Amino acid sequence: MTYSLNFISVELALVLGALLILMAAVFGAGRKTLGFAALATVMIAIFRLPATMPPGYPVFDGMLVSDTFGYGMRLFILLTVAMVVLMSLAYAWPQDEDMGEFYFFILVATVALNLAACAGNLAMVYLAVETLSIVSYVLAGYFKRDILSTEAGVKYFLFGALSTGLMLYGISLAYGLFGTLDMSFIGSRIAAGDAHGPALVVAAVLILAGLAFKASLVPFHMWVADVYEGAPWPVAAFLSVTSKALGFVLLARIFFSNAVVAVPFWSGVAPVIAILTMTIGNLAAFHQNSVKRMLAFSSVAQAGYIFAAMALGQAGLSTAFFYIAIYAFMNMGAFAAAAFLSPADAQLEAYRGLGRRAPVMAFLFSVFLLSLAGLPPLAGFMAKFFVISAAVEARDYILAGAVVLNSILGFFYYLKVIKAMYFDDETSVRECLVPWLGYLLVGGCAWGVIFLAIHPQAILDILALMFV
Amino acid sequence: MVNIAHFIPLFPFAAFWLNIIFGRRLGVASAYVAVGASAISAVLAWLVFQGLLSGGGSYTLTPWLTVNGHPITLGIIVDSLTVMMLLVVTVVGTLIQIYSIGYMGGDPRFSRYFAYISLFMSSMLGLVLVDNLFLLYICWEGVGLCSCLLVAFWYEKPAAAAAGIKAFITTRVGDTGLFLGILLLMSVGHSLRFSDMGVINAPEPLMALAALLIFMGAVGKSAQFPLHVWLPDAMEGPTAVSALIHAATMVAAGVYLVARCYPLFTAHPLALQTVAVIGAISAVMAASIACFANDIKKVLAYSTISQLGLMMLGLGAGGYTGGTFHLMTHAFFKALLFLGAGSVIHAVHTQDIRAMGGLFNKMKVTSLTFIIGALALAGVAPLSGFWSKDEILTAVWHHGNFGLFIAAVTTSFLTAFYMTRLILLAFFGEYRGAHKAHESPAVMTLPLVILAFFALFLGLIGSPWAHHAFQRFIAPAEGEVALDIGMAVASSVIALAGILTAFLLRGKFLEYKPGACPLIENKYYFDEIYDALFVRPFHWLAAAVARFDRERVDGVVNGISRCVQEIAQASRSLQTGLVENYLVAQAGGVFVLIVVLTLVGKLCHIF
Amino acid sequence: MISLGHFVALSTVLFCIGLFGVLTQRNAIRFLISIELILNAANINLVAFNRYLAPASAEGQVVSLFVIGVAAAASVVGLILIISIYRQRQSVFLDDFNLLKW
Amino acid sequence: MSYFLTAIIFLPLAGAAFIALIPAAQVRSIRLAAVAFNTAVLAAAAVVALHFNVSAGLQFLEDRVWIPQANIHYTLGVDGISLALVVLTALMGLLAALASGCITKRVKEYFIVYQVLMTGLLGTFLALDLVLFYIFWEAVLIPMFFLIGIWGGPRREYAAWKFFFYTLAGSVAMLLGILAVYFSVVPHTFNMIEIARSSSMMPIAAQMVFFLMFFIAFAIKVPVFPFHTWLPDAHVEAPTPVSVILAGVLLKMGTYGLMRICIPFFPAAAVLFAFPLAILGAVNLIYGAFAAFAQTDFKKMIAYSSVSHMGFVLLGVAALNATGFNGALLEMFNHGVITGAMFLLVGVIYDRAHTREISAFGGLASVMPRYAFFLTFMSLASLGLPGLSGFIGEFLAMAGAFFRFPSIAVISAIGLIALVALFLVIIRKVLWGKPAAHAGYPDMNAVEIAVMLPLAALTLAIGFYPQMILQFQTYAVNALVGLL
Amino acid sequence: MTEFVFYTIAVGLCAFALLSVTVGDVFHSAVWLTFTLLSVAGVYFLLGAPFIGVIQVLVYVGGIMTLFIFAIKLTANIGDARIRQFTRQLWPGAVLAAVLLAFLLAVIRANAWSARALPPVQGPDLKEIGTELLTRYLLPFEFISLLLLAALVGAIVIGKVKK
Repeated sequence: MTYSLNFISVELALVLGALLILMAAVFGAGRKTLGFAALATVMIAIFRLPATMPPGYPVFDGMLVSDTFGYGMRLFILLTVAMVVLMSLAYAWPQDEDMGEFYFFILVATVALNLAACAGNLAMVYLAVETLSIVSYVLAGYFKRDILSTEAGVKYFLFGALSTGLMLYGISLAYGLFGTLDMSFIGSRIAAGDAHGPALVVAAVLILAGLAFKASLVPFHMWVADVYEGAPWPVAAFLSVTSKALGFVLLARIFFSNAVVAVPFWSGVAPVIAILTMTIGNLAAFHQNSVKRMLAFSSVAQAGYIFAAMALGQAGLSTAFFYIAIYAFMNMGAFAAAAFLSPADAQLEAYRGLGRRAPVMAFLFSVFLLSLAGLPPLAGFMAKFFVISAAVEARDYILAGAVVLNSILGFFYYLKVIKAMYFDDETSVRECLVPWLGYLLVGGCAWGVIFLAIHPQAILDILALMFV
Repeated sequence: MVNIAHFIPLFPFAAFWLNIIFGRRLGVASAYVAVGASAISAVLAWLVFQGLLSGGGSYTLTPWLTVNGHPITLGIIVDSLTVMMLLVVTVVGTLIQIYSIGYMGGDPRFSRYFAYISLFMSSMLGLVLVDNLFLLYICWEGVGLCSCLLVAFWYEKPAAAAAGIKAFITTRVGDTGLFLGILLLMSVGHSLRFSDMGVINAPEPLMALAALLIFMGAVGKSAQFPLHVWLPDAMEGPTAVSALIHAATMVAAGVYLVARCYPLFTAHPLALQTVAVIGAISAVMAASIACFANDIKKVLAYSTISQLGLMMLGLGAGGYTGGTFHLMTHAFFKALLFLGAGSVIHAVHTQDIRAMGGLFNKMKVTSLTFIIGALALAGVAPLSGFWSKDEILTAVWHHGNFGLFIAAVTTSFLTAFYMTRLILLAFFGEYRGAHKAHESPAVMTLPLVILAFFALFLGLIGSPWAHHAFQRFIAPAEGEVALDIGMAVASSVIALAGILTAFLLRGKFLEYKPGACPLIENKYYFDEIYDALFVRPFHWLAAAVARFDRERVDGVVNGISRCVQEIAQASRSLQTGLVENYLVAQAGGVFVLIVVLTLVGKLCHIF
Repeated sequence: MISLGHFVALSTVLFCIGLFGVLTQRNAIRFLISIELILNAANINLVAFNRYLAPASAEGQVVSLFVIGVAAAASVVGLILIISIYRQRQSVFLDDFNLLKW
Repeated sequence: MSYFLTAIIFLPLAGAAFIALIPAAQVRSIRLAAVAFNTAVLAAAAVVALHFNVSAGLQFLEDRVWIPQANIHYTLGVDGISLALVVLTALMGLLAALASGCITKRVKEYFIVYQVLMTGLLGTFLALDLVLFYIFWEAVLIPMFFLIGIWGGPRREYAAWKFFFYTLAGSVAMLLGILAVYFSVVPHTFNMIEIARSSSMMPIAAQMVFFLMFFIAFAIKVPVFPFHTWLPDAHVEAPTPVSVILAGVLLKMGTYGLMRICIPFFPAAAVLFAFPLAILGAVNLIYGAFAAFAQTDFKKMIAYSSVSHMGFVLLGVAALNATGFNGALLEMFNHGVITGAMFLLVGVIYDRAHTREISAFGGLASVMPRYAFFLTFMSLASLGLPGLSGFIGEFLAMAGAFFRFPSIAVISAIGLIALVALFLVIIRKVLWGKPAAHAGYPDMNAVEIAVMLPLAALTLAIGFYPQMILQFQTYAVNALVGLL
Repeated sequence: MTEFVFYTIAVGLCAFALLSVTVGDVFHSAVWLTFTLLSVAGVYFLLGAPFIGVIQVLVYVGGIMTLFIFAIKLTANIGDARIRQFTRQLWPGAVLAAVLLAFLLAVIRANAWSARALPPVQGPDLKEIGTELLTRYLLPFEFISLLLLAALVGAIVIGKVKK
């Protein structure tokens, strides 16, 4: 039992922090102190993380799984959440929102994320995903007086409710098929080959619906652009990086983990979904004149590339999560830089001539955009290179060709922003001042993008441990 | 003493760079630099001549380039032909440069002129010295370049600029033939060195083709039948240039090339026959046009084409010595004629012989020297022209092809005719010009006198009195040569007949109405034919290609980008913003997945 | 004799009615009502499977308890969002939420 | 394990960082810094050339493991093929930096982007690992995009977009090719030398497919006939120093790729594709010359003429024999020098007349004698006048092509004549004729002459003594022919 | 006997569900939903899970339905039936749901479930639920409190009207 407590000490720290922040907010703590408190909570959680080693023991008798994959993912989630907190600290909030609740929601979401990442039981998966969703609906609609934000919240709720509803029904069917909700047991049963039938297909697809919604894969990606555009920048960043990563973690755990042999006929459909996701993501981003909406579609396209790696089956998993790690840096950096450059107006015209007005931030923003597009000297290229080489190795030339062609499409709209910043001359002379925290975050992400290009070893070794 | 030969072209080359870099500062002195350089070259040529007599020979300097296994070495060939050409080029060149000091007196780009002349001298001398075809080609193009630059020297005149370009492009067409010939020889594995031209180690037709291609280069450079159109237009340049390049040296390079590769041609009778035929055609055609030309320089230009045709005919008919001998003598008296014409133009400021007349008593020296040159050209007995032309006629006669002999005879007749016509119109009768004609300064008349001396006596070295010294010198292997008395008499008779007919018809020359004989007058419409066949289609094709490039190829590229944009626009409208559409899409997606997966499952009978 | 199939069929019918409701309702609150139907269908499934397939453990029923709890939470957040957008737009119809598009 | 090549590659990047520190106002010190760094690169390249052992293959090798998981190595090396191009890049880089006087807007950003471009170019020629090669290949794109896009002429954005996506489409095909080759060579490796060594094992069908994949990327860069439309736009719109680099070096990346990757990796396919390649070369030659003839924009004429010059290089490569390769390599170097000089001259006249319409010039010879000398000199070198370097390259390429495909060589002789006509027309339209009334332009100043002199000297020197460059190539060329 | 009870409840359940979805007035729809929930509770009792039935009635009908009524009353003017209640996607949605239903039913009939009879052994009773809740499902049990708190705070944040 002590090991289980040790295991969830990370989450306990987060919950404790969240509650304290809520209290502090009630007693009128300033926005900055609340932010730093949240940051401190996350740091503490990270320090608690090593205590959860060594892996392998059952936690809460099967409810959570303690393995290196889970450990790695929890570290990833905590780091990205730290980035989101940093971003919200540095972000110029339009109205003086009640920040205490904001950080409370972020921390609750983190707890949900961590539990989902190590979930061993489908019920636990459902609960965690549902909590995350509910908190995300509130976060998406956080600017109460801004009609766009409320509409984003409602749309996210409507879409999310249906998806989690479908997932729950899928889980109930799975319970029917296997008599238990314990994922490892289900995995061994599927691996043994019994219970294969249309019912399994229906259960699998319905569960996929819930997860694909989180990971914004094609049939379930419609909400992405509207919600990201309406939601505040830090929430959009959070959704595009952390919750999307969770979607892929759960996809990996349920559909691709080593216990559960990938559902045999899955390899036919997954590449199609991946290709559709990237192509529709890229094409939709072509003519966007709102940078935020463009970044939303670009995150859908990136999800397509990640899922392309996953679609290659067991071998592609480590490549997919390598891509996710680099994607986190790139995307967080891009969202943060875009937020700092023009917090109020996300239209492309607002970014004209920024190359001269805010040279450093504009340069960093260009670095992120080029890395997202896959320009060689940056980490984005390294990630894409691994995905394409995995595809070519698996003789899946169509997928490799699709990834390659989509990266060309990608260059188009990423370059459109860079062109606006550097080629066109500015329309408004609004000076854009960014607190030092912002430069810390964006600089950190840029360092990540550049260092990981030169020395991707750092991540590859960790991944080797995670996917032993 | 022979291996100082490779210094000969270096002096004019140094003079070129001096004049180019310090041209403006040198001013008039640049002429002395040029003349000095070519004088030194003349002396060195004479030393090499002595060295050759005392038994010198070719030598090689450094390996220069290896192509396809063939080492192309920088070698110098010193034999009778080279020395003869060296002497001709340096002597005539120096004299013409001295003449040019006077002729180009007030020109603003005086030093630039002498720079180009020096460059021409160095490349011409280089052409004559190098021992393999490849390096010859390099000097060949250098010579072509200088002729283009000098023809277009007064580039303010659009006609001069066009003529310069026409000259360079037409010769370049011929040079491309030479270029392909070199490539063919190399591909066949044949060495490019002149010394082993005779070695035949390749199939018969290929070698004949190579010979023809090389001859094509000669045709281009020596303005022979198909590629002769550029020479008359090249008269736009200063007359001294025409004298040096378009009479004495450059145009002779073609003949030199054929002479140099003679073993290759003799090995293939077909090639030799074409040389003779082309020579004959250009000789007769040019001579006929000359009879109707009214511009003094045009007449001399066509006469040059005709005489070169004659030389080619001589070579083609097996008369190696005849051809080379006529080459040497022609260089001198044609240079004399051009310089004479130059001083006449300098005096009366017009080139139209109908506007001249009666200059004999106004310009004594020029007229006298001019008449000597004309007589030499016509082939009147004691002068140099007679001996060399006679050689050719005998060679053609012995060759046996009757048609060629008729061509040679008619050419000699016509030559005599149009030269006398020229003299009668230009120097006799009353002066029809506006300007007051006066004799040219000494610096111009002195070279005329010297050249007249050569025109008078140079022929003798090939005559029996000097027991054919020249023939034995030029072709020692050819054995004893006897003067054919009959042919000598016949050629004199032809020459005199030509002069007589011109003398009789002198009355009609002036009132001759143009248009009486349109074919010849318009130079057989070659210019118009070439313009229609090559120039205009070239422009049209260029415009067509540019339009194709702009519309078609670019069209495809812009098309692709436009259709990608349209697809993007279409896919963008999928995002209607209405939640209900999204929900139906999602539910539809789930349903489709279920159906597809079950079907796939069924098909792969997994369950 | 009532077999497991009957219950699962019942739950499926309820699920499809819920799905139909979700796809066709124009009113956000009616949308929520349909979501409740889907959740209840899942609950029936869970309890039925537990009863028929794994009577020994009460896993199914426990999970259905959780589902009821979660449904409550979801409805609360859903309704408050709908009310807040109603305050701004005076309408709860789905096709009026179309400011965010293209 | 010398670090020399890495120093050469990343010296310009250091320069970029250094310039970034200089405040934007001090334009003079920025220019000086740029010139200084480029001179250092040229000096380093010269040292490499001096220490280059003529009779040995790859030298100055550097091989460090970069990413073990993906088996990517950081391998650098220089041999006969790439040496001349590296020296050319360094030289043109310096001269273009010197000629960047005409850039007055945002000078600091210009030189930073310029140095990054130089790093990309040097890297491409020195990399021996396929992935490293690809990274440097693509790294060149963005700087060029900026250079054309910001400092270009009126239609700069269209030209920049077109250039970027044209090259990107090609290089993306190459990426697939690289990976396909990696997985088809046993043991899997990206190292070009090992792949070349074990290239004969690949089945002929695979070789042909991979050859085409690589060929598309290089054909766009060369440019080969159907893919060339980006060149005139990019040249016309790029500022003078950028179009010098574009013509001088960027076009060589394509042909260098052909000789470094396409031929040695897929010899059997190369033999099969030799004839179509030769046809493309001839088409390039003739098409370029004719298209150039009809242009009215001076710079566009030069751009199309470089399309036709690259036709020679293609002919040389298609010949698949020692002469052809020697000719191709020499022609690449000469074309870089000569066309670079031509663009500088166009820039000189553009700075004065602010127009590139060739009809606006005329009779400049009397107004600007020095300019006339250099323009005539370079035009003659371009049309392949023997005695200048242009001829030697063209001769060897044509000779090589003649030995293998005599019919195509004869057809492309038309191109030779067309080129002569083109450049003579250029000389006539720009220099000869009566000077226009307003043409009181000042003659070339000291800097412009200082930039032109080395190029003219080089052209003359190679023309008279080609062994100077050929000696470096013979070993590598023979090795290449040995593989076929 | 139990068949009769099952069928009545099943038919009632489906009828109420259909009514709640199709009826015009929102308030009526909420009322029919209440009846549907009650019949679901009946099903639970039938399945021998009385505790779940009671919780269903308490939480669902008692708690959630009151919420719905409040929400409906707050958004007052949308009650009248004249306003079109169905989206333009009516037919596609209907067809999709029907086809899916047919497909799922076919799947169920093909599956082993249809033949499963009631196992003789006694179903899980309250004691079992309690042990399960506090042993295996302890973590979700604790976690759901956090979920409810988050929902609460969220509702307050979104709902409160700034003065």
